[in-house]
Amino acid sequence: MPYIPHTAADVRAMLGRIGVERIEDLFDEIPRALRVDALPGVPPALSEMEVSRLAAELAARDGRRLNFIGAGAYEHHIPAPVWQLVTRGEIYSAYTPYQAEASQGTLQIMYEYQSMIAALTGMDVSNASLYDGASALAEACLMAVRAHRRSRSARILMPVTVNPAWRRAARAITEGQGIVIDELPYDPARGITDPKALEGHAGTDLTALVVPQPNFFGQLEDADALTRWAHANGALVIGAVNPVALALIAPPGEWGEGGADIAVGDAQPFGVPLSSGGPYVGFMASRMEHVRQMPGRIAGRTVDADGRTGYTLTLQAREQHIRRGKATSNICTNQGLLMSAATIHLALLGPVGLERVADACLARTAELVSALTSIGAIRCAFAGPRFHEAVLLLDRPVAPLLEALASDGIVGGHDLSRDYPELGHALLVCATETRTAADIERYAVSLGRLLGRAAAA
Amino acid sequence: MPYIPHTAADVRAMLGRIGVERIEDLFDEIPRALRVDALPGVPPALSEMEVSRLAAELAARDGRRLNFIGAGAYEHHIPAPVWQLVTRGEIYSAYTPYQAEASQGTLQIMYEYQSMIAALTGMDVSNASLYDGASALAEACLMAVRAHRRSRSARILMPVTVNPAWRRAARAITEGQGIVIDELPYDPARGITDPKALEGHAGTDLTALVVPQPNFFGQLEDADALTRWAHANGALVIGAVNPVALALIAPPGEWGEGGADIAVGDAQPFGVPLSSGGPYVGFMASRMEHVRQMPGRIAGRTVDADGRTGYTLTLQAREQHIRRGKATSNICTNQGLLMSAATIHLALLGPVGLERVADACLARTAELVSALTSIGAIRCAFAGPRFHEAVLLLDRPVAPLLEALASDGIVGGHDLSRDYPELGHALLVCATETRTAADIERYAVSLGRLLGRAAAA
Amino acid sequence: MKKPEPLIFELSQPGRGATAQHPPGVTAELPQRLRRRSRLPLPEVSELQAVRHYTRLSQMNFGIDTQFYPLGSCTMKYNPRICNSLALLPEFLGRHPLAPASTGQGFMSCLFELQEMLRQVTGMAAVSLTPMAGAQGEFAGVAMIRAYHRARGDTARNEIIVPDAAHGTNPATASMCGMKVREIASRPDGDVDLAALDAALSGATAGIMLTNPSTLGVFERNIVEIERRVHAAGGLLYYDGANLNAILGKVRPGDMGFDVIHMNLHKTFSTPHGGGGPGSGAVGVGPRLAPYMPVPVVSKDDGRYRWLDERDLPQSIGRLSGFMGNSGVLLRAWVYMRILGAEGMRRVAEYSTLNANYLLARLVEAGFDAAYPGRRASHEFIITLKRQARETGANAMDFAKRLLDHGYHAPTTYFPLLVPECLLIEPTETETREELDGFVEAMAAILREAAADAATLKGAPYTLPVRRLDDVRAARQLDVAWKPAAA
Amino acid sequence: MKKPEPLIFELSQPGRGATAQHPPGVTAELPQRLRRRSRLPLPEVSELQAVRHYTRLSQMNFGIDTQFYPLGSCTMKYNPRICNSLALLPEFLGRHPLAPASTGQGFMSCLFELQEMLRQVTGMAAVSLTPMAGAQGEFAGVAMIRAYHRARGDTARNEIIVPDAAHGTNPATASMCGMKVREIASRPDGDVDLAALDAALSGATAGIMLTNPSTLGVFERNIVEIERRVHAAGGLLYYDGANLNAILGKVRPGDMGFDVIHMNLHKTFSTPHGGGGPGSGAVGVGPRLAPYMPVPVVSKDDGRYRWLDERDLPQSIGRLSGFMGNSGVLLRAWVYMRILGAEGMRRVAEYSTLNANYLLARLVEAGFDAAYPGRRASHEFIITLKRQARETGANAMDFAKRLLDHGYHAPTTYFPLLVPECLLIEPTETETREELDGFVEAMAAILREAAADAATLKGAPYTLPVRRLDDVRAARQLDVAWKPAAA
Ligand SMILES: Cc1ncc(COP(=O)(O)O)c(C=O)c1O
Ligand SMILES: Cc1ncc(COP(=O)(O)O)c(C=O)c1O
Repeated sequence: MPYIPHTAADVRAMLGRIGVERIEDLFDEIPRALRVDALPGVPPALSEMEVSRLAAELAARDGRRLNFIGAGAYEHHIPAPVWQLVTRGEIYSAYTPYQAEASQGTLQIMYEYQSMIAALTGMDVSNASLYDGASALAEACLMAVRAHRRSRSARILMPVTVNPAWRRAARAITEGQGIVIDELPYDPARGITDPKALEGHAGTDLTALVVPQPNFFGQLEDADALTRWAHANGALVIGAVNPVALALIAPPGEWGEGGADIAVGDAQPFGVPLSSGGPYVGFMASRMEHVRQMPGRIAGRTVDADGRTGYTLTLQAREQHIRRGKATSNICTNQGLLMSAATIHLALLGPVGLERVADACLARTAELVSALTSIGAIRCAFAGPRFHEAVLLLDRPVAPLLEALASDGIVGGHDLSRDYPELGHALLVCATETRTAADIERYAVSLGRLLGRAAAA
Repeated sequence: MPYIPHTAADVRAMLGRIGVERIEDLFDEIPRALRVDALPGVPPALSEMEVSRLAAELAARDGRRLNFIGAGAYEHHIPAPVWQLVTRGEIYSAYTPYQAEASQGTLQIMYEYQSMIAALTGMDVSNASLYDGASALAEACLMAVRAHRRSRSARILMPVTVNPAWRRAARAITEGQGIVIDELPYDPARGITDPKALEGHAGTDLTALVVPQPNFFGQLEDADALTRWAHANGALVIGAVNPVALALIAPPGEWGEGGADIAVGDAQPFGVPLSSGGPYVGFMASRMEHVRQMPGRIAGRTVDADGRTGYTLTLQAREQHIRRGKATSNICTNQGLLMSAATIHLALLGPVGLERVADACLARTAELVSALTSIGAIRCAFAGPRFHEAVLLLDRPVAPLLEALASDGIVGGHDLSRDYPELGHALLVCATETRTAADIERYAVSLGRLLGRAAAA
Repeated sequence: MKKPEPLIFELSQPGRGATAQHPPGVTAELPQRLRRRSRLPLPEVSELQAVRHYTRLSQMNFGIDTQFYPLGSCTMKYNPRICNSLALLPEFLGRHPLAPASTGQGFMSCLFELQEMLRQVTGMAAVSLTPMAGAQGEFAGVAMIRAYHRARGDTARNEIIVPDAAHGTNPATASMCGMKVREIASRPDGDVDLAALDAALSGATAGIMLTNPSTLGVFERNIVEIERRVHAAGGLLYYDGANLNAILGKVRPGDMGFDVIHMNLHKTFSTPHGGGGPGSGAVGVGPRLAPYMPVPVVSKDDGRYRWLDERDLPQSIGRLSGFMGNSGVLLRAWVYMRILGAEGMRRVAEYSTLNANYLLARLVEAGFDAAYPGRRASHEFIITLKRQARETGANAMDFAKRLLDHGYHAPTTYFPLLVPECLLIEPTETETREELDGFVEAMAAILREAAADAATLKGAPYTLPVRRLDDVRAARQLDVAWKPAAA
Repeated sequence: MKKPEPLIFELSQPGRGATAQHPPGVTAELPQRLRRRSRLPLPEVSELQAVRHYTRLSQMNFGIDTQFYPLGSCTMKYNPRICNSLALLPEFLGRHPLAPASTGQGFMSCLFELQEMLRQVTGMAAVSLTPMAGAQGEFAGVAMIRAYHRARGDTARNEIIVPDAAHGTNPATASMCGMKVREIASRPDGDVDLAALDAALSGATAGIMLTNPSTLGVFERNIVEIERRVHAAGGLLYYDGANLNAILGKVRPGDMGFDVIHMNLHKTFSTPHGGGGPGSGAVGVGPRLAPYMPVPVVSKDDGRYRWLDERDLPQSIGRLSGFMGNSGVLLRAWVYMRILGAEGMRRVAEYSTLNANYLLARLVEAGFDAAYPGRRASHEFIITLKRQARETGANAMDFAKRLLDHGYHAPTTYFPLLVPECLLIEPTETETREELDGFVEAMAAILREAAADAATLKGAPYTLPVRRLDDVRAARQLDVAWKPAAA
């Protein structure tokens, strides 16, 4: 019996102790009419060997390709220690640290993670993870509504340059609480939020403005100006940021005068593989004054009965298991394992390593853009500084090209035609430190061939 | 500096404490003429990311194929926990357990391993590993010479059915001590050691007879008869066995009347992947009376100052670090990590699992032989029971066929023409529990096509 | 003599680094005005320091892999290591979620099969795998109920009924969906009070959230009647299937008449808990709610797999994540379910129930009080230490902390809220009888200790890296992030 | 209160099993006379039991990943985790060693590059990677020396000279090759006594085995003279390069005139020690011995890699293993060397030497006696506790055991044999200054304790899973395998 240790003798002895004859008797409180005695649609058992072979064959069918998509999930080198450490049984198979004394490992990692996220974002406090970037943005909107003492409108200004999937998730998750999300258009030349678009909102009751940095197009917004505007108009600022970029660019805590109020994002770039879409790890940091409105677990440092330093879950009165219907969020299980991976990843990279990664992202993307635009028939959609993504405009539909590139072993980017039809045949491409000059050349050659043109040398 | 933690401030402070100016000064006892100041032939440093990419590309170039070779290294399913456990830092990064109190994990695993090997082989005691099966056989020959109190000849009878590589290694390793190895021919019909071949040796001074089980051809020797003959003729018996087979077939401890005297083999089939040839793990077990002649580490159970059970290295007076020139062997570092893997593997399989594996090996090989011989132009070289290997005779040279099969994704077997030219175009094939009916069919179809024949249905 | 493990920041020295992890240096251009002004106060440590630090930290944890962990409602069963290995196959790991579906057919076939298997075991009409934990599955469920009523123009239905035994996520979720929570009492025998239910039902009832077996560790015997009454009142039934361990292959929420269910794959289907996640809260729906499922959902047409999104399911409540949920968790669940097969799943219910009832019987023999005597335990059960607390002063918390010294993780304490001084105990099917017996011995020893020397008990634990922690101070003198010393 | 971890056999119950690991059952035919008669007394445990047991056992170990481990002559430096990941790439792992060379060109290119890099760092003419540990490398070396003399008809040369400081494997290897061992004394300053050398040299001299820096932790300053005298006497020079940490990129054995060297890749090149292996004892040879190298050796012709065997090297001493040695260890070493590069290797020598000299200086300041005062430490050094043992009764063993309580692995004790009450201390380059300082503090604390309370010291350790073990009983009442209770 896979994973079940009972011998026939065990079962006999245990049933005797309980005082029943058969295991079936233990189910006698279930109305007989409801009971089933088989699961005909479920396939029969396989041995570990068989399922391993099956999975390996399915994985091999999918194969491996050179990846040039970002769009919310980024390929970075993950130091080998990260997963060798987080899959240690003591981390991998532990629960949420309800018994602090038996969970000091997890709790100290949470505290270190929170410290790192606070450092990166320039904010005062961080929680110990939310599900992912998209849901973190949604939680930030809800938190802003709770935190903003004067606004009654529950109105959030959301630039269209925010990741479309994140916008959808924010809408789906906040809708029940009557939150209004107003979208802000972008400047077609620079691909960033048009300050003019804000004008119409000046003087109205606003709860918060979301500032993506870099934005979904990879372009760097004028976060300072947007923050100043929001604060001047009584709105909180929610930064939705790529955490790698924060090694180079001003973090939310430095925006405008006093900095943003809440910062969220996805810490997937820290030690979490693309893994076909998840699990990733949403982060959220804020100013100290809002900490009691924050959703999610928070670890705190304290002392034990002997005065020794120790760590424990704190501010639990915000949470569902204490506050139930009045909690800051319903979140319970979060992304602990990935939070640990992110912490170890950051410890290994350190400030210098992370800066180098960010520098390489910037440089590689510039090379990629230049290689692809030099093919001809491809141009860059937007001017201005960007981080590790860029929108390219093509002369024909993107989807069939992406399929053809995939056959060539290249995942060539993300088709923007659904979410930004106004851009025409637009392709979002990305290069991180993992893409070499040779990779970029290979992409350019392949795409050039498909477009019927030679890539420039 | 990869893996070196020193900051510039550290270096300054440390040099100051030592009382020198520069690190270079610490090398001032080395004759100046001998000093070099560069290693021009060594390539420049790569980051972990770069070397990962390089290694992955080299590995991908080699690819993966369906394997039908055994010949001393066997593909078995390895339960997932095995390597997740042995690569835990506390096992992976520990040294030989010289400080027993800080190494109880390793020592208890050694004790458990020894117990399992003793159980499998039916012998009294096992050491905690030798390098591999081949060198274990060599050590067994040397041990037999030390252990045999009456024999002066240092003469070992070695069937030609013993793995040719093991025979070569045994020769190379024992040569310096003047050991004579006499080879014994095999019965061409059954592919096992011909009892008649022994007759000429009767009554001479013999130190030991090696009995391979199963032998290199996969055939099962008449171990009982060989053991009886050896003991009757005053020779010790060294069993060279496949440890998986011992789940089904009589172990050395049951051979003849009193059992073999020494049993050796390679425990690679227990949790150790093929890994392009190593590291594997040689095992050696013997009767208790010979334990002081045994090479290698041995863990023993004892008690601590409080009377608690604990484990420690024992009988160290046999070893080089104590006995130096008079030690039983020069072996020091052995195969600890693989020994641990084998232990965990066996704990997970248990007696029933191991029997099932052995049964499957027997059955799959029978299917393979029948599928390939039904192609036509291929026949089985030997009659009689076998374990998971078989010698097939073809009508044309084997090497080019194997290359062609490799292009077809199949590693088709081991060419015997070098070691057994008398067999003609002979191919040694193997199927373990990891080969499915579909795999066998795929091989048969591919080979049939190459031979210009259709495989029978 | 060993020192406590410092923070990684305290191991840092300026100029140190795990430099093998640094990519080759390049200089990139970026306008000064956009640049970060402050130093990045991340730790600067060597690779060995990091490895040693996190290895040591890990050793301070209890996990299933090291200890019996009978945390009720959490289903701490063995997490098969193979699930981890296969979810980490390089092709699965390396695939970008937005890569063309043609490059992910193998991966998607696993997810499709998982959807199908979950459909079978729940008896629901359709399954969406996208919610990222139980609470998000609940959210999806209540949001679907809300969408259903709205689509029918039934906009007055804004109340969710929740029994007092419910997990905290249930009321929290209802609020998050903008619903009013109506709590109803349980009866002394653990079943829902039908009179209280009737009193709560009205034209405002959007639905009821039930856990069955409930977190009181008993199966709701009136489930058929409850279903009839709620549906009759125009409400829908939500099944909190965080834990299906007790019913797998024995009884199906769909057959009980539930309209929607979420399942915690990280409990029943044995993906790891990772010290707090990741999870997966897949939802199953009956025919009424199928149009509202969260996207994306895998579909199979003509042997090809593709993702259904808002365009395919225009009434969907939408998407809840950046991509398609916690894929890696889904793969682990798929592996687990394929190894178990139909028979293995039934055995989960049988043996987790056997273990719970055995442990309950033995604890009662040892002098403990069942919270619901006379009832069968499901996969878990509650003992109440009310009597012991009164007699000895040692409460549930003290017992819990002392168990740690015995090498056992504590059961869930003080939940469900309605049972005083309670321990919610869930042994799971993967523990041996010997392990359960050892736990009973430890509990009996603590009981003796409580009578003889409650003060010692109240000081527990003694053998862990820290003694009992000061939670009040943690909240009052909030210290939730290390800050560099002002230099 | 926690119980000691039982043996896996003691967790066993008949009929239990980790059945997910069982392949589908088939019945196979086998004549009864060949069948095993006795039961197979392997443990029958569940998968969780096995995982928990071995996880707990692992936690009872010290390793580099958890503790400073200054075990002299063993080079316990950080084992980069990436080496493990890449050696375990599925293609490398899954490849059968006898598969056609055409299917292993990637793998073989790594090995070829490793051979070349080792050639460069040693200054030798050729390298064979096949020996499976240091001792087997030594065997190969002495066997080559023997073969060389024999091939020249110089059959009387049957003596190997070994300094008294040598590692035990040196004399053991000489014996294994059928050589007589002539031990020569070291001088009080640690160098070889040249007069003793002269006395030992004769027409019977096959060669000398030297470790340089020696295991006394000092560089042999007369190496040029020794080389001259040995070669003049017709002997060859063997370099025990178990540890190259102190000389990498600083001085090369080939340049010192050695004819053959073995290298422990599991030390200098940082593959893990695994609780006792696997290792790799690659050998490098000068031109004289190149024809005798053990096979196989990787060669590259026209861009294709292939294995050279006895047919290519007819004078080879032969093969020492079933295949080509410990490939997985070789891959790990290749990864490590490629990450270090030439500069990184030099730094290994520089910083391991810096750490050793710093630690020596600090221990001397703290009141300990250097065994070779006035000499530079190499990558390691010796302190002698002779004085302390006389004054306090606490000996090297007591210090070693007490260090464990402080969370440090002990240095090597009582080796080399010629230094009384010695600790051979090797900090390696991967440890921080803070870690070394912590070690000095612990040593100083133990020194104070020795003076104040030697009895406590002699009872150490106190904080490990067991107290000091009874080695005498272990040898006298030999218990080396669990036996099932006679039923
Ligand atoms: C009964 C019950 N419902 C809901 C949940 C919430 O699930 P999750 O933690 O995955 O959000 C849990 C687990 O914590 C639970 O036990
Ligand atoms: C100086 C020296 N020589 C030889 C050896 C033997 O190497 P191995 O243990 O790999 O056989 C060692 C290590 O143990 C050593 O330190």
